[in-house]
Amino acid sequence: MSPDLLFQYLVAGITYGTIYAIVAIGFNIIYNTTGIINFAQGEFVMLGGMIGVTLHAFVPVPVAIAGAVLATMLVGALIEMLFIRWLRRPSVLRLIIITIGLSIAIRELALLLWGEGVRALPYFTGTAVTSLAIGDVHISPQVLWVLGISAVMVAALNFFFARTLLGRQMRACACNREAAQLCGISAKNMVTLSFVLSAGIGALAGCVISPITYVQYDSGTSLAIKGFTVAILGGLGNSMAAIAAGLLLGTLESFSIWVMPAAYKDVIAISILLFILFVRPSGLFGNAEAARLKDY
Amino acid sequence: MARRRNLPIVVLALAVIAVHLASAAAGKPQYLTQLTMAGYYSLVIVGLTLLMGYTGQISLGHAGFFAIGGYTSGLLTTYNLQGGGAFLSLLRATGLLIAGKDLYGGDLLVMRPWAACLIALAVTVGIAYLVGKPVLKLRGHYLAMATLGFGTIVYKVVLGSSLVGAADGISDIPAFPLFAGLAVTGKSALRVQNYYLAWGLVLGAMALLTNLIHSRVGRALRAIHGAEDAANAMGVDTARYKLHMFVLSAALAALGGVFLTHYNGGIGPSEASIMKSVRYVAIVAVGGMANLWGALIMGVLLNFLSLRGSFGSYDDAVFGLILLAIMLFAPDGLLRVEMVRRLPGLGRLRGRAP
Amino acid sequence: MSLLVVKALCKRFGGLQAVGNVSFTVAAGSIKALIGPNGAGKTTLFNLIFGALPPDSGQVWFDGKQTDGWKPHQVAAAGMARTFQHIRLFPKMTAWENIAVGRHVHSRSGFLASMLGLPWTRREQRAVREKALDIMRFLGVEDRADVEATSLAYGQQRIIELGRALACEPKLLLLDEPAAGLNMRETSEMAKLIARIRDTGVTVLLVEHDMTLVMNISDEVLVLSYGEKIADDKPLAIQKHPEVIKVYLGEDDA
Amino acid sequence: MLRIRSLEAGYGNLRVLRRVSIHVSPGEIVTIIGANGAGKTTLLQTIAGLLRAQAGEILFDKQDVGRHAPEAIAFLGCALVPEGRQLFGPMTVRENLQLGAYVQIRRGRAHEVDHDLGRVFELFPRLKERASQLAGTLSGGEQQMLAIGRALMARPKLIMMDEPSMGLAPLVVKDIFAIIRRLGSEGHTVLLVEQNAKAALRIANRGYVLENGRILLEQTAEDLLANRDVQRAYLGRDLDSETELDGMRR
Repeated sequence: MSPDLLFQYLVAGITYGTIYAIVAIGFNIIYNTTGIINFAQGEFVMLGGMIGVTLHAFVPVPVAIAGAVLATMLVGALIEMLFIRWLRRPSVLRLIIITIGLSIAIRELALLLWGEGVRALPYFTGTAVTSLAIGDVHISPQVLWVLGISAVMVAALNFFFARTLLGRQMRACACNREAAQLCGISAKNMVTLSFVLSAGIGALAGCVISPITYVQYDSGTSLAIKGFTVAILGGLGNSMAAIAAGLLLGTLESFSIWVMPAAYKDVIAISILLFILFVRPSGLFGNAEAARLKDY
Repeated sequence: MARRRNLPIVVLALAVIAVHLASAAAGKPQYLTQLTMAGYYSLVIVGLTLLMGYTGQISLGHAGFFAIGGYTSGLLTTYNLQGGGAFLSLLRATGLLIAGKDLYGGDLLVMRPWAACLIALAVTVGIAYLVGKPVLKLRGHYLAMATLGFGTIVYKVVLGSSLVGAADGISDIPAFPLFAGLAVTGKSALRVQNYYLAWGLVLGAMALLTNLIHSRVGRALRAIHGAEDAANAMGVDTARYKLHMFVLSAALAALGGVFLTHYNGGIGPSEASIMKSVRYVAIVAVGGMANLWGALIMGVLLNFLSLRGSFGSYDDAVFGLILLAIMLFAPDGLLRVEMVRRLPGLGRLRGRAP
Repeated sequence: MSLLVVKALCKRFGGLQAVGNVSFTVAAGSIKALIGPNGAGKTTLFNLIFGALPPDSGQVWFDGKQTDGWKPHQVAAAGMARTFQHIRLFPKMTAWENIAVGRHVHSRSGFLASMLGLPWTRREQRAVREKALDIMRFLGVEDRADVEATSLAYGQQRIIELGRALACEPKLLLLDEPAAGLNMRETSEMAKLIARIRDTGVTVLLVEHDMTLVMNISDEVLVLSYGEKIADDKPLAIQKHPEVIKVYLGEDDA
Repeated sequence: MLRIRSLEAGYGNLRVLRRVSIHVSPGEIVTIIGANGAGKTTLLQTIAGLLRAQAGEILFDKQDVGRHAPEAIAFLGCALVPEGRQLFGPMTVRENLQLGAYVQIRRGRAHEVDHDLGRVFELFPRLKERASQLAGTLSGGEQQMLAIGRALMARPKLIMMDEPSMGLAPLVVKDIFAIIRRLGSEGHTVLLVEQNAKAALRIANRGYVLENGRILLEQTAEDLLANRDVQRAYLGRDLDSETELDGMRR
C-alpha cells in the first residue's frame, strides 16, 4: 500500500473516530450524572441528521443545523421528563429496558416520518467531488468541518464543565448526588440537563457527519454500539480518554478493510468491546485500582 | 405437593388439545401452523425467563443462539459435501450423511438432519459456554451491552457471509424425519402432528423447568438473583450456576431454532437481529420476569398475533412500545405473580413447599 | 487447638490501609469478639477471612487448610458460614427457603437431576425442608416458615439470617454485628442464642459494637484500630487495657 | 428553629425511628448520642430530606419540611455535614466551597460569597493553603474541615453534623471539636450527632440519648455527663464492674 493511500485511510479513520468519540461523550455525560447507559444515544445522532436535512429544505444549512440541535435537545428533555424523572429508585435492568424501548420507539417513529430513504445535508463547502490536496493526497473539506466542529464542541464542553456554575453543578451531581442535593442543587434538573446536553451534541455530530455517511432511520444503532465501545475503551465516564479511544477505534476500523471484508467492519468494533469488557472493564486509560471498587 | 405442581402442566396439555379441536371445528387449521411456530419461540422465552427472571442475568443476545442453532442445522443439511476427501468417506461410512439429488438432478451429499441437529445443539452449547464464561462476570449495563454485542456479531456474521446466503438466508432446508413417519416439516399433511410435536416439546421443557425452579438448584439461582454475595457465602458457586443457566437457556433457544428452521424449511438473518432479542426480553418482561407460566402465555399470545400479522408493519414498534409501557407502569409484568397465585390450581407456583 | 489462624494479613484500598499486619487465632469451641471504632477494618477483616476479598499479603488457615485466595463458596464448603452487617436475605423467597439455601453445601442435586425430578432428589428436597424447619424450631421462629423473609420484622430477619448460616452446619460462624438494630431485649436474646450456638460445638467469631454483649459472652476480644491490632486478650483484661480505653472507650482527652 | 414531633422513619419496611421528638433553639449546640445503629444518621438524613418521613412532622423555622426535597431544605437554611464527609473528590477545595455557596447565589447574594470564602479560610487556614488541591487528596481531618466549611458557605441557620470525628486521629478530633465549640460561641446553631459521646457532651448545651430509634432521655449536657446510666452505657466508665448481661443499661 502506498503512503498516500495509507494517509487516506488514516484520515477516514480519524473522521469516523471523531464522531464515535462525540457519541461516547454523549454516553458519558448522562452516565456521569445518572449512572444510566442511555441505549437511545445513537437515536439522538440520527434525529439530528434527519431533522437537519428536513429543515434544510426551507432554510440555509447553519440555521438548519441550529434548528436540528435545538429540536433534538427538546426531545432529550422530553424523554427525561416523561420516562425517567418520575421513576422511584428504578433498577438498572428497568432503566436498560426503558432506554432500549425508547430507542426502538424513536427509530420506528423516524421510519414513519421519513421512510426508509437515505438522506444527507449538502457538503458545507464545495461538493462531493471537491477536495483539498495535501501533496498527492486528497481530502474532502467536509472532513475538516467534522474535525473542526468536533474540536470546538469539545473545547466548549470543557469550558462549560470547568468554568461555569451550571457545569460545576453537573460535575458535583456526578461526583456525589446526595452531597450536591445538600448544597441545594436540584439533582433532577441536572439529570434533565444531561439528557439535553448529550442530545444536543449527538444531534450536532449527526448533522456534520451526514454529508459523508448519510443518515437513515436506523443509522443510530450502529453508531450507539461504536460510541459505547469507545466509551468503555476510554473508561466509562472519562470523556477526554474517549477522544483518544475514538480515534483508535476509527483508525482500526478503517484499516481493517485490508484483512476482512467490509461487511464485517462492525464486528471489529464489537469484538474490541467484548474483549475490553472481559479483560479490563475499567477501560484502557481507566484506573484499575479504583475500578476494582466499582460494580461491573 | 408434587401433584399440585404438575397440575398446570396437565392444564396446558388439555389446552393444547382443546385448541386443536377448536381450530378443527372452526375450520381454520392454519392457526395451528402459527401456533406451532409460536411454540418453538416459546422455548426461547421460557429459557430466557429462567435466566433473566430467576437468575437475574439479562441477555440481549438470545436471538443469536436461536440463529446459531437454526443456521448450523440448516447449513449442514443443505451444504453439498460431494467430492470431499478421505475424511468425508469416513464420515459417510458412519451413516451421518445422506445422498440425494438437487433441483437440477446433480448429486447431493448432505448431513442427516438428526446429526445436524445434535451438532447444532453442541455448537450452541460450546459457544454459549465460551461467551458466557467471561460475560457473566459482568453486571447491569455491562452485561446488557456485552450480550447485545454478542447478538450483533452473530447478526452481522450471518448477514455478511455468503456461505449462509447473506441477506437471503438459507432456503430449501429438508424436513427433519423423526420416527414413525413423523417429520418436522411445514407440509400441511403433517400440520396437526407438528403442532403436537412442538407443544410436546414445550410441555416437556415446562415440566423440566418447573422441577428445576423448585429444586436446590432453583433456590440457588433465585438466591443469586436476590443477593449474589450472600448466595456465594452460603456455598453456591455463583459463577458456575450462572454459566450453567446461561448455557441451558442458550440450548433451549437453539432447540427452538433448529426445529423452527426445519419446520419453515429456511432461515434468514432477521432471526438473529437485535430486534428479535429485544422481543424475547419484552415478552419475558410482560410475563412478569420471574414467572415461567406468565412468560409462556404472553409468548404464545404475542408471537401468535405477530405471526398472524396483526401488528402489520408496526411489528417492531409494537414490541418496543410494549417493553417501554411495561417497564414504566408495571415493572412486575402484566401477569403478576400474586394474580397467578390466586388462580386455583396455579397457586403455590413460586416455590413454597416442594 | 486453633480452628482459625490468621497470619500477618494486609489489605490496602488505594492509599488507605484497611487491614495492616493483623495476626490472631480462634480456639475451637470458643467465642471471639472483634471490636474497634468505626472504620477500624473489622468488616474488611471478615471479608478477607471469608474470601470475599483477596488479601494483599498474609495467610488464613482454617481447619488445617490454607484458605486465603479461596472464593467464598469454597470457604463455605470447608465449613465456615457468615452473616452480614446489613442483612442480606434473599428477597422474594420465604423464610424456610432462605434457610434452605444454607443447606446448599450439604446437598448435591445438580441441574440434570433437579430437572428430571429423580426420586433421590425429591427425598433430598424433603430432607432439606425438614432440616430448615428444625433450625427454625431451634431459633423459635417456626411459625414464620412460609412468610416472605424480607417482609419480616427486623429482629426476625436477623434470626433468619443466623438460621441460614446455621443451616451450613459450620465449624466456624462469622457474625457481623448480630445485634445491630436490635432493641435491648432482642440483643440479650441474641447474646443467649450465640452462647447456645457455641454450646452446640460451633466456634464463633463476631464483630459487635454492643459492649455488654461482647464482654459477657466472649472468651477473647480482639481490638482493632486503623486496621491494626492493638490488643487481643480476655474481656476483663481488655477493659483495663490502657490503649483500648484511649482509642475505643474514650479517654479524657476531648 | 427546629422542632420534630413523633417522627417515624426508616428504609423500606424497616422502621428505624419511632416517635422521635426533639427540638433545637437558635444559638444552641444540641447533641444526640447513642450506640451504633440507634438511628442517629437516619434522623439527620430525614431532617435533611434525604429520607422521606413515614409519619410525624418536621418543623424548620415554623415550616413543615417533612415532604420537601433535600435541595429545598438546604435553601431554607438547614445544612448537613454528612457522615463520611461526602466531598466532591475530583473537584478542588475552592470549587467545593463555591458549590457550598450555591444557595447563597440562588438567594441573590453572590456578592457575599467571596467574603464568606475568606471567613472559611480564616477559620480553617489549612484549607486556604490547599485551595487549588483536589478535595479527594486531602487528609481525613482536612476533608472534615472542608465538609464543615462547605456547609458554612451556605450561611445556614442550622448546621447539622453527622459523626464529624469518625475515622480521625485523636488529635484531629480535638481540633474539630474546638471548631464546633467556636461555631457555637459565634452564634451558630448546631445539631451534632456523635459516637464519641463524651467529647460531644463537653461542647454541647443540651443532649438527647437515642436508643433503638427512640429518645430515651433529654437533659442538659452537664446532667448527661454526670448521669451514671449514660456513663456506663456510652462513656466507657465502670465497664469492669459489670458482669450481668441485662444489668447494665437500666
